[in-house]
Amino acid sequence: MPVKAIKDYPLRVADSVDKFHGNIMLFVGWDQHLMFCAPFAWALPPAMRFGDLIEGIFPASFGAHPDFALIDWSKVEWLKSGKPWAPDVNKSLAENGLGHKDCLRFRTPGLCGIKGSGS
Amino acid sequence: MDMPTTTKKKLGIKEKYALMTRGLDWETTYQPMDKVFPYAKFEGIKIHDWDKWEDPFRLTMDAYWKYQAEKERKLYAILDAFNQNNGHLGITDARYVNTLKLFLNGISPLEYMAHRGFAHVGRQFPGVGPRVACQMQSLDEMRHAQTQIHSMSNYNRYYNGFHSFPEMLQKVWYMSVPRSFFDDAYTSGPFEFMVAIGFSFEYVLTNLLFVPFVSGAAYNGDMGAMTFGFSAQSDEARHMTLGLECIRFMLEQDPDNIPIVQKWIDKWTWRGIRVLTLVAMMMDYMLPKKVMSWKEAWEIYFEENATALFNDLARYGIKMPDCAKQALIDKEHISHQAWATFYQYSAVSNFHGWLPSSEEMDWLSAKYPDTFDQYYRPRFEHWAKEAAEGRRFYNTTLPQLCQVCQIPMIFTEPTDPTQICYRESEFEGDKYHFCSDHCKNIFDDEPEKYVQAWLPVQQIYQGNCFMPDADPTKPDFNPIEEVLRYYNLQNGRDNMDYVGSEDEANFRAWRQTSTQN
Amino acid sequence: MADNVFIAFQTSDESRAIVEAILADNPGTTVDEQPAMVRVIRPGSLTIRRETVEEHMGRDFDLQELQLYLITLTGNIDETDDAFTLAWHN
Amino acid sequence: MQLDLRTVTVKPLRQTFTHVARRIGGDKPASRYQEGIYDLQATINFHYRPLWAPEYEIFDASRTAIVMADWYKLLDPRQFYYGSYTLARARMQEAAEADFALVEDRDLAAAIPPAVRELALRLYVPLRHLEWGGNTNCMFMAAYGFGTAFTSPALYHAMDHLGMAQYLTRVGLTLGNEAALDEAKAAWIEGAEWQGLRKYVEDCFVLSDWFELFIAHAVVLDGLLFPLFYGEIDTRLAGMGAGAVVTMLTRFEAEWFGESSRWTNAVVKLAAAESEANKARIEGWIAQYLPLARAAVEGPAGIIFGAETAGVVDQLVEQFSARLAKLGITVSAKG
Repeated sequence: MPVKAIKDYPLRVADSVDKFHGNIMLFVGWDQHLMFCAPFAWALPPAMRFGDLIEGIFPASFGAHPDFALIDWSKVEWLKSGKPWAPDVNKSLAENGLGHKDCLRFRTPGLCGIKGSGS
Repeated sequence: MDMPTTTKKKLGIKEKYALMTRGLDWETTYQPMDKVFPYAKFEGIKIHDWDKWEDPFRLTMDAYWKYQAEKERKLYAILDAFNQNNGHLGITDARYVNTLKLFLNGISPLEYMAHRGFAHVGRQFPGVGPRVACQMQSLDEMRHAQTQIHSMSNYNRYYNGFHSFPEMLQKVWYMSVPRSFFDDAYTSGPFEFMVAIGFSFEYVLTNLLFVPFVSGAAYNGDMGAMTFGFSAQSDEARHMTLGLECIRFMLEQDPDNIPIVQKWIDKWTWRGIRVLTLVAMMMDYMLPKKVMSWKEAWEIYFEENATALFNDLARYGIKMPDCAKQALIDKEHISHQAWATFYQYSAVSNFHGWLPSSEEMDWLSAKYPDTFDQYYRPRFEHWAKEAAEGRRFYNTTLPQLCQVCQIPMIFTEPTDPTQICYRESEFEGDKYHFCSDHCKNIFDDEPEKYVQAWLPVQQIYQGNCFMPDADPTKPDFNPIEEVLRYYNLQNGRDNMDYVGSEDEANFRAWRQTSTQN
Repeated sequence: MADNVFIAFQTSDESRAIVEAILADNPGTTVDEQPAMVRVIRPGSLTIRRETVEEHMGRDFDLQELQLYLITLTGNIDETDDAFTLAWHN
Repeated sequence: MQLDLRTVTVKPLRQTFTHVARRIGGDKPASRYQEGIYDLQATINFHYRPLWAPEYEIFDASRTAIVMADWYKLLDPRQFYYGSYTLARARMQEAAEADFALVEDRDLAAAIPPAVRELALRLYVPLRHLEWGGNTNCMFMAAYGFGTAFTSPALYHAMDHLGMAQYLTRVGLTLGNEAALDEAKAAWIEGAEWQGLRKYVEDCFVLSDWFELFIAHAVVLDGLLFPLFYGEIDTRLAGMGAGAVVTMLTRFEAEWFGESSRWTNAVVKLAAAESEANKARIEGWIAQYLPLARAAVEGPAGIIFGAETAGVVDQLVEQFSARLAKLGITVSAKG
């Protein structure tokens, strides 16, 4: 529904992609690992290889969890906007169809957080 | 003209107030009324007779000045005594002071916004009754902002984290939660503002903040906070009544108003509930001596109260908002989820973090038998073990935020406390993310408004949260340090763990000097 | 059963007298004492009568003086010179 | 363990807030006024544009043509924060209450010749509507002005106008009865002598520049009206047999104008001193509104001064011009 304003209401998108200096924002959450209180947010070059995200960025963000070292990345299940999705690690973010403010989740079967609590 | 000056009948309070206030206004003729009151109609609320407004409290200005001055005299006398006697050293523990940091940084500037918002509405309503009530509330809200600043000014002299509160409200990441709440209300039309603040802010929010939390402040030895808190809430009783009267007035004026009011009640109840997450954590985790759990406070001051209220409004066809069902589930979780968030992000927060002691965890288990041990204790115990081994967990990656409430996406599915709740909408080719169905609904109803949100994470990544002299191209550029500098947050003093902080060391040393020569 | 209304006061000599007056005039009222405050609760409605408060205080009392001691309340308000009533209309 | 906290001497880490220290020239003890005023209004990173005014940010300095490098230069010489404001008004209220009580208890109104009493009612009671108009205009300044240093005294000013509207209502009830209020309202709506004032106030209701509104109502109109009613007219009525009764019943208004002019004077002086452009703008507004206000107050003045009216009002304009000259403002009759 359009907003009900007294006169024409300008469209001012505060985080449109043109404001990110060539990067796109990407959100990634690790299911059942709520020790990280929320999904993470990054601004990344769309030409970045998806594998570099996992190898180059994830360790600094998710590495503090004892389950992280145990992840078998070939068995990880991915969701994009809540639907099953399969990345090609050797292709770029853009080639994987990832755009500005896309939201990914990954699941690590068998790893259910601290003492299995989902933490 | 016949003017008998003797044998005048004594006027009752209602008659007197009516004469003193009603009839002061008039229908303008040199300028059209629609031009004098330009904001009264665009929201679609139909008012046929402003005189049907019932004045809830009938305070004339002279009575207002008299009673409010009396309250101020009492309040400042207690404050002066508390400060002169080093009352801050009599609190249970300096951890407590961190609740006041949240208060001064996150709540007091909202009181100021309420003052400006009610000045605006107090100018714009065409009816004299509601205008006068709004104007008095505007003045009261200024009182609350200033008495809070004055009460906490003395804490600022001795503790870190208070020193730049107006700046921090406009910059620090989590401050966008309370701030966007108020910016949202302020930018809405005048009738929606009344529902947002009169109902959501006063009835839902401040009642939980100023009653059980402030009672907790007293329990922890803070006479200063108790005094300003209870004294403010005495005005809030008037404000809550105004909010309810405004809702009732709209409902009675025209049946077309009912669905609009219902929509606002739904929206603002949820907006208020989300902001209360901060208060939940203050009560369960930040008060060294605890009065009651968040859950208990919620049950008394929201569930019981709101049920009675919505039963009362049922005759107009108004229903309890759907979001209350989720709140019923969330009351078991939000304080733990919030404290875990601030614990891991305390390197970039303007107050200290700490882990609950084992006694406190036992108290939480007892208060939250269905959730704490199963979902939250393992997290805290793991962090305690890590910290003991020298690996205190600081999260240094920025979180995804909800587009509407702006809280990091920390909340879990109502049906599964181990699963983060993800919701998404698309608007004009862009994706937007939400923590809940209710935040998503709010966005979907007015997307043009919420796409403007100044989301701190997005702004940091755009490079908008650095000082002008910061140079991101320099090889030694440290983005986190630069963001803290933009926040005016003193790294190592205002932030990180309470244990080992300057606050902790000073409090201990000062207390010792009172027992030794 | 009717929903509860309540009113809470800061603890003080004056509010003690007000609470006593409420208890005298409103059978079925319960009192909930919390740190630095007292909350009185009653199903349906609750009335504070000026005369009764005056008896308990031993001096004149203007009901608008409630402003000084009050913390919070629920229910619809009706205020006259002689009585201050909170009620739910259901 | 019993702590004797009073004996403890602890050295504070800082004296005041950072933003206050920045403005008062370093970290030193600050007054409650300073801590309660400085930088409270947000200036950056607003979330949404108002649905009712999408052309502006929530707080927007461009809502007036006046330009200040620092809006916190417009300080209130009375140093009012909420507490000091309400205490000041409570003192005035107490005095006013005593005066009303004395007049009512002794029925002093009965001692006034009926014609004089009627004249007083004709003159003062319609003003309650004008005061409500003053309230409306000052609320606009409080709502849309820029910087707490200005907007908070604007709110006090608005509430004072409401208080005065209520005191004038009591003047009507003390010297007359409820019918006096109805007659006064009829005069305000239709009486020829009041239409100039009513038009002036209604035209103010639709101004969009809050500083212009401040000049038009709080400086120019009140600057003529208060000395007229609570000076000239009061003196004349006293001489006609009202004695001190009307003076007592309007003491609040007279005292208020003296006190609050310290604030309006300071705002005019500081804003004009900021730049030649501000000064020219303020002088232009005064030149525009002064003739209108003068004509408007001549209406009610004529009720009591008849043929002398022009002379009385000339004198008021002269006093007003002298007052403004002290603030660095040159008053010219035409703009």
